[in-house]
Amino acid sequence: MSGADLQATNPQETSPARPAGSGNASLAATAQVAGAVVELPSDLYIPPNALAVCLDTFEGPLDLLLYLVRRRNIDILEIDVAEITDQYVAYIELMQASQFELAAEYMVMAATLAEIKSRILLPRPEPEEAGEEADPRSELVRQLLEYERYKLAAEQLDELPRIDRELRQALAGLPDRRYERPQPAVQLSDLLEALAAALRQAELFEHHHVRGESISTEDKISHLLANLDRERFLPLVAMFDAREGRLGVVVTFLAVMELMRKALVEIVQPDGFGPIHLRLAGPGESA
Amino acid sequence: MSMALKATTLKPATLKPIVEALLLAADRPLALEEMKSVFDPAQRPGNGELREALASLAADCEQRGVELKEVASGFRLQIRAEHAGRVNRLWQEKPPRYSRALLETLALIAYRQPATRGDIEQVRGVAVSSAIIRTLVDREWIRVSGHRETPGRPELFVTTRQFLDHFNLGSLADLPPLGEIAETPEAIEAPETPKAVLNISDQFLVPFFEDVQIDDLSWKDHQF
Amino acid sequence: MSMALKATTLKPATLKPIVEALLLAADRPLALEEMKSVFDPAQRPGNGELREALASLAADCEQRGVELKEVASGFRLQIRAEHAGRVNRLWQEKPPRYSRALLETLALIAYRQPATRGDIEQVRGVAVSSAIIRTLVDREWIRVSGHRETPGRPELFVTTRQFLDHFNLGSLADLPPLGEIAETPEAIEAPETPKAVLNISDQFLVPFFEDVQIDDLSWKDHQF
Repeated sequence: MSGADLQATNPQETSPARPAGSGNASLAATAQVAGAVVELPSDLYIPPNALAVCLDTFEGPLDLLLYLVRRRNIDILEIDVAEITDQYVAYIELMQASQFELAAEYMVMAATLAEIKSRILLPRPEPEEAGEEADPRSELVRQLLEYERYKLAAEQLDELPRIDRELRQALAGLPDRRYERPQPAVQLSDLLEALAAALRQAELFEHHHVRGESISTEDKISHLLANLDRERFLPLVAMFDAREGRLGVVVTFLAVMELMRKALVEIVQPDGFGPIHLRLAGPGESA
Repeated sequence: MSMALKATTLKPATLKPIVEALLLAADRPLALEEMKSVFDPAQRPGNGELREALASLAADCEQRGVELKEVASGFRLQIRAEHAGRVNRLWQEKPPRYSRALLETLALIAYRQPATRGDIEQVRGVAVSSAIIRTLVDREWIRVSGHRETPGRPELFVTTRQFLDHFNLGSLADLPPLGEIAETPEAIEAPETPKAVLNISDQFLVPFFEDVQIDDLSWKDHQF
Repeated sequence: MSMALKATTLKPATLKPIVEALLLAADRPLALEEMKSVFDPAQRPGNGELREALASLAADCEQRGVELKEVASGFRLQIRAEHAGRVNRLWQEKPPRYSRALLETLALIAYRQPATRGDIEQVRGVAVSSAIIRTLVDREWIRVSGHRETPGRPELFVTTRQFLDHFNLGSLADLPPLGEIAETPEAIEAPETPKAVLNISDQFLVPFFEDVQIDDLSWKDHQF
């Protein structure tokens, strides 16, 4: 990717010059109807290749979270989970809207964040014992701090002077041909063995290529919307399909969270800790 | 008889150029034992004499383009880092750059060894790519030292002497210290975040791309 | 303007260690022009200054294990002949070995030639280190035969006459067919999965020989 390529995709460079009807206009349109849109506009003004750059830049959900935390200059110990969750979910939605196959880890993290958020928001039963209840954020904070340690360690490692970059082995010539530096003896069989090994490896490589799972939050949202109707409450547990495995559960959960955030569904929990039900939000209530 | 033997041992002034010749002939660091092995038994210097010659050679190098360094596998004469810019122009290829994923994986193995892929994944929060492990094994920077006796018997990775040699280290103790716990955040050139915002694009994208110049990608090497 | 340029040129005392660094990094004779090419134009020394630095370096070497020699293709620092005997013993104790990565790279070039680094990386799944290519070129087992006309114009590597000589082959046609490699038990490290081995040859023979037209055998009449 050349600098010019990237520059061209930089919204800061291109958006002011864009004519009406392009990205900026659709952005404004989206803002006006916010709360009523189910999908992100497909003509988002950031081209997918720019997003790819962003995605490649993060080494996973922890790295992305760390970025979100650090760019706000917040102490990790004082994370506002609600805010970070929103930004995080916004980011991965954006990725999905641009047809990126996100690693499942990103989904799992979204679910983890959502869970922490809900535990903070939900009324907690009175603590009976003197023992303090653990902060639901503590595990996440621990993970972030631990990851950051090694991220920094990796940067320090990269800064060490190393052979073939800052340093080179000093070598002088040998005085005459008779004292030519001896070379390793290699038999043809060594060579063939190496080749066979390389080919075997290539084969493994080929067959172990993991395919991204094809459950997207977007599809799941459409699916859930199709199953719900305004008159009827459906139990939350009915939304999950065990056959989709862990990822399916996570994606379904994300989809529900997303529908709630956009006020497209209502959540009803008739009894204190009873089953949770969903139904489509009424027309007047969504604003 | 024993006097004759004594008489033939090498004087420090004689030893030094030999040691230099050995170091400049070998394309790898040389251990003391390797250096000693080239002398006839009668003339073979002791470790003390050899170290003395090496110290004297190191002092001579102060004014030279090379320096004497003791790394994990032994002693090496190496081009000083200050000449890297010009020296690297002798070759077409650029020195290799390693991805953050690779460096983070390597750091985890270096600091936590022995470590399994699972250990690395737990801290990094993402799957370890096989290509990275293979590259590290290929470079001979890591190797499998055994298996952890847990279900699946995962491979345990450790770093090698070649890793220490390559990164100019004498031992694992020379690695930069691992941060105890993350410090208070350094100032990140984050712009004033817009306050009330309506939707994702406003709230997230704009500030995101405001401080991220895609073409400079400075955040890639961000010091968090 | 010319004064400003003058002011930045390097002093002889600064030039000498740089010249030494270049000579000891290159591991081959360097012509004056090559040495000059690594300097920024504003700092580039003239032939006179360079020769002065070289003369001073040569004088310093009087007491050292190396000497400065001017040979046909330029200048080089070389081990003094009097140390040759001891230096040679370094390898009697511990003959160097080639890494598996190097052997795999060589084998892939032999069978796939002409091959780019990308071609090799594709099969091995790992970036090819420049050090490996350099070692193979230095040993004169491979050479660059041209460039592939794709973006980046990557170098095409082929094996040499010396490669054939070393392995006692009359021509590349004498290399065992790939299918045989997979079937020769001693060539296989893990014979417990013979089926997998067969699959390999099935899978790879075709693509491998697709782009090598046996009947044109351009490599056979290669001017090595």
